[in-house]
Amino acid sequence: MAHDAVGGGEHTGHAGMGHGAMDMAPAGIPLASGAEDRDGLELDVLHARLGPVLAHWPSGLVLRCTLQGDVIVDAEARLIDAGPSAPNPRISSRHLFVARRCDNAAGLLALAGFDDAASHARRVRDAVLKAGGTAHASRQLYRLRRMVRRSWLLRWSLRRVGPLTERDLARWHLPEHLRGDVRDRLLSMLDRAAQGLAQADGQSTHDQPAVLIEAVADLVRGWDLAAARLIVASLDLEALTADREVSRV
Amino acid sequence: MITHVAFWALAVIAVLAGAAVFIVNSMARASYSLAVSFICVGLQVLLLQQNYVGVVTILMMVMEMAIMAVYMVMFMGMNPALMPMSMVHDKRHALAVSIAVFVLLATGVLLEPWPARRGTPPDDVTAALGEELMGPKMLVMAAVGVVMAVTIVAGVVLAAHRGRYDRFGDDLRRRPARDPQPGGVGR
Amino acid sequence: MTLQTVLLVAAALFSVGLYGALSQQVVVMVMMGLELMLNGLILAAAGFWWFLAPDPSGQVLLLVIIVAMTVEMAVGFAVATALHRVRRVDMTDMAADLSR
Amino acid sequence: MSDPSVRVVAPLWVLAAAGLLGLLVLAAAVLDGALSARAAGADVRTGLTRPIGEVARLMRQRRRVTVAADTLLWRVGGAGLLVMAMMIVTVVPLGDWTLFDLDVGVVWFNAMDVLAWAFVWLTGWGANSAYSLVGGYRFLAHGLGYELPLMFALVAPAVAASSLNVGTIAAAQQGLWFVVWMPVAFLVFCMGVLAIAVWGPFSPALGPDVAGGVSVELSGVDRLLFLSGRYALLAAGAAFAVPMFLGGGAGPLLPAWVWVLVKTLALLAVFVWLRRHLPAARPDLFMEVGWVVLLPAVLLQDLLVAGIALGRS
Repeated sequence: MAHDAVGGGEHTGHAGMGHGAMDMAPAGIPLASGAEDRDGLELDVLHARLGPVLAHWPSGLVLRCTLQGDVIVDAEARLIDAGPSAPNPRISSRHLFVARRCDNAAGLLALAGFDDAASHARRVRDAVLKAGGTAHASRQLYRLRRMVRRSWLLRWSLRRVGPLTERDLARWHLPEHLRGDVRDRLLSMLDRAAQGLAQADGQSTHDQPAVLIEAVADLVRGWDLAAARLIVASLDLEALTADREVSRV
Repeated sequence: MITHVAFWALAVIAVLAGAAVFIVNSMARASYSLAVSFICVGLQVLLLQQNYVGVVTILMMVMEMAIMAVYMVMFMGMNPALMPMSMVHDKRHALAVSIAVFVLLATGVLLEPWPARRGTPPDDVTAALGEELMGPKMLVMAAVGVVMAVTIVAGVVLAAHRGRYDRFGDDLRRRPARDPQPGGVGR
Repeated sequence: MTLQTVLLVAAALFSVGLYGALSQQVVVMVMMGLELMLNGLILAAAGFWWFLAPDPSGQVLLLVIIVAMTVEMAVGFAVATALHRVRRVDMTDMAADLSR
Repeated sequence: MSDPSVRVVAPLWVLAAAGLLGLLVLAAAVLDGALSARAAGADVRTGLTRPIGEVARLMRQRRRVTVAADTLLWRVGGAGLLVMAMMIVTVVPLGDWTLFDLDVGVVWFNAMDVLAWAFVWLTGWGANSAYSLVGGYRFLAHGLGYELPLMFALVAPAVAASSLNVGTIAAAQQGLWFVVWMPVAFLVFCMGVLAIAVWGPFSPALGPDVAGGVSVELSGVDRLLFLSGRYALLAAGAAFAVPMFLGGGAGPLLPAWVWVLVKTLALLAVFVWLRRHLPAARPDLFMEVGWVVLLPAVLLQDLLVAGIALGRS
């Protein structure tokens, strides 16, 4: 659907960037130059960077985007300072797993503008991280899941955004739970948090399979900024554990 | 007295803002100075007791100029508006013609023996306008409606990029439609 | 505020608009000039109405002018978009050159 | 020309109206702070005092400067929302008193709410920052979706009262409030108010996904003006809904002006509460809804109202 704009976009990215226009720079900022866009209007091309520090954004991820209007025609992903985070001995990995899911869900909900649910998710996360809050936390999580599932406005706003089919998953080696659109992924995020919470302490939570950062860049191409932010947030990334060598930007 | 002062102040601002449209070198400033000019004229029309028309002028023109600014930014590409460069042709001729027109109009205005006022304004100007439009001048209203509808259709046809065959496929059966960005109703 | 002064202001607005419409090259700027001319017309019509014949039917003329402006804008934007899409030009001269 | 039930007060009362609007703004900000604090599980009292602390902080903050900003337009846009709200309030009768008894008050409201297009976009444009410009365009995209339904929603009460004067419309609701038999128009009107205040579902122009959108580079007094302008627009919109749909000053026991204030506060509280409760309506989705769903719905409502008005006369 949205990816048909991608075909040409992959190559036009940086190559065509403002050669003739470089000498014209009001206030030291070179003028943008135009390029083909998906609507055939030859809009100006803008280069902007998302991350590494941005609210509700996987920290350390940097997306260098080529924008036309607010549509991302090309993107290139990098990681900075990636490395395994030091494990916190006081919190079990299971609780960390659940907290991470809740945190990601809170970010996604905040990006979708659903502030109440986002605050709620943050409270669940805090309850999980505080040792002993498990019964309380699972009650809260249950309520959060019901709230998210029932909001028809949220369904309307997130459906059909960033759909991933079985084939897409295979192509980018993505884990199974990312299938569907952003809303499906949000629900599966919360479901996995609930599963993690229901497990006994001894059971090890299966390791989060890494998401290739090239996949992140590919997935946001052709979408507008708002949808792209939702898509990135819905990928449920672990902090700084994407499967790539460290590179500096 | 206050009316006179207000009228003159508005007149000066309206003309200066109108001239600024072609002087300032920023797209946003150009379109919004035109908006200011329109707002001043709308307020002057209010002073001339035609409340409905005056307020509608402000309403329409602010909206139009908001859109206008978008089009300016979109279509002026390598723009003269950020770079000070002259984008005019026949500047001198245009100036001469417009000054001549102004002199001609002004002489006409000043020399013409305007007739005395006939009739008095109705009590409720707006209601009178409405009754006029829905009564004796119904034809105007009907024509305006049709023209507006035609304009909407013509505008969309002229500006649209993708037709229904692009959206629904050659047999018009593809559901949901193939759009670069899905819409909110899910057609 | 007399009829003469109102009409003088209207004439000034009209002339400034005429200058813009004649001298500007970019389609959107030409439209701005036209709008300014119509702006002058609105003021003139309002002045005529108030000072000469304040009966209801005169106001209809004003409404028609406003409608004309909106239609002009809408069609103008559509034409500018179509021109831009088809020919990649936004200047009146270029559009004329290419049509030949 | 004007309704005898409404008296025009001396121009100096503008100050009182501005003060009242300021109080409503403060009430709305405090309520929002309290709701936010409650949702975050914090002490509600911290939320109550937060708006005041925020005002103090912004008053002292130094202005941020961006490269090649269009300062004039930026400042105009930032302060404009507050002016708009003030202009709307002038035509709202408070019980028997009004500041400006304009015979086309409804169109006046419409003309003022359209100014939001200009001011929000200008604020986004002036800062010369990519994120704020994206925010500005998002607002215009919303505008294309909500403005026409809003216009036609305003038509319904005017048709029912056969007047464009706000006082007359309020007086025409003796017995039955318009909200009862034109609920669609009322809901669409409320949506329009949320939209001009860039509030709740219509806040993608200020969205966290573009780092605050239009307001990203605003700081200090400019930010204060912009934010309080949003609250003021919410309050002014709620105040305007009272004579349009909620019977104006009608109500038992209390004097008319108290009823107007009570109704305004109630509607304002609902607006504020909605912000946290509803997800954002992204402009690309909302535009289609505005044209395909809301516009026909409001037109049907207008048709219905016109039919009833014709039958009653």
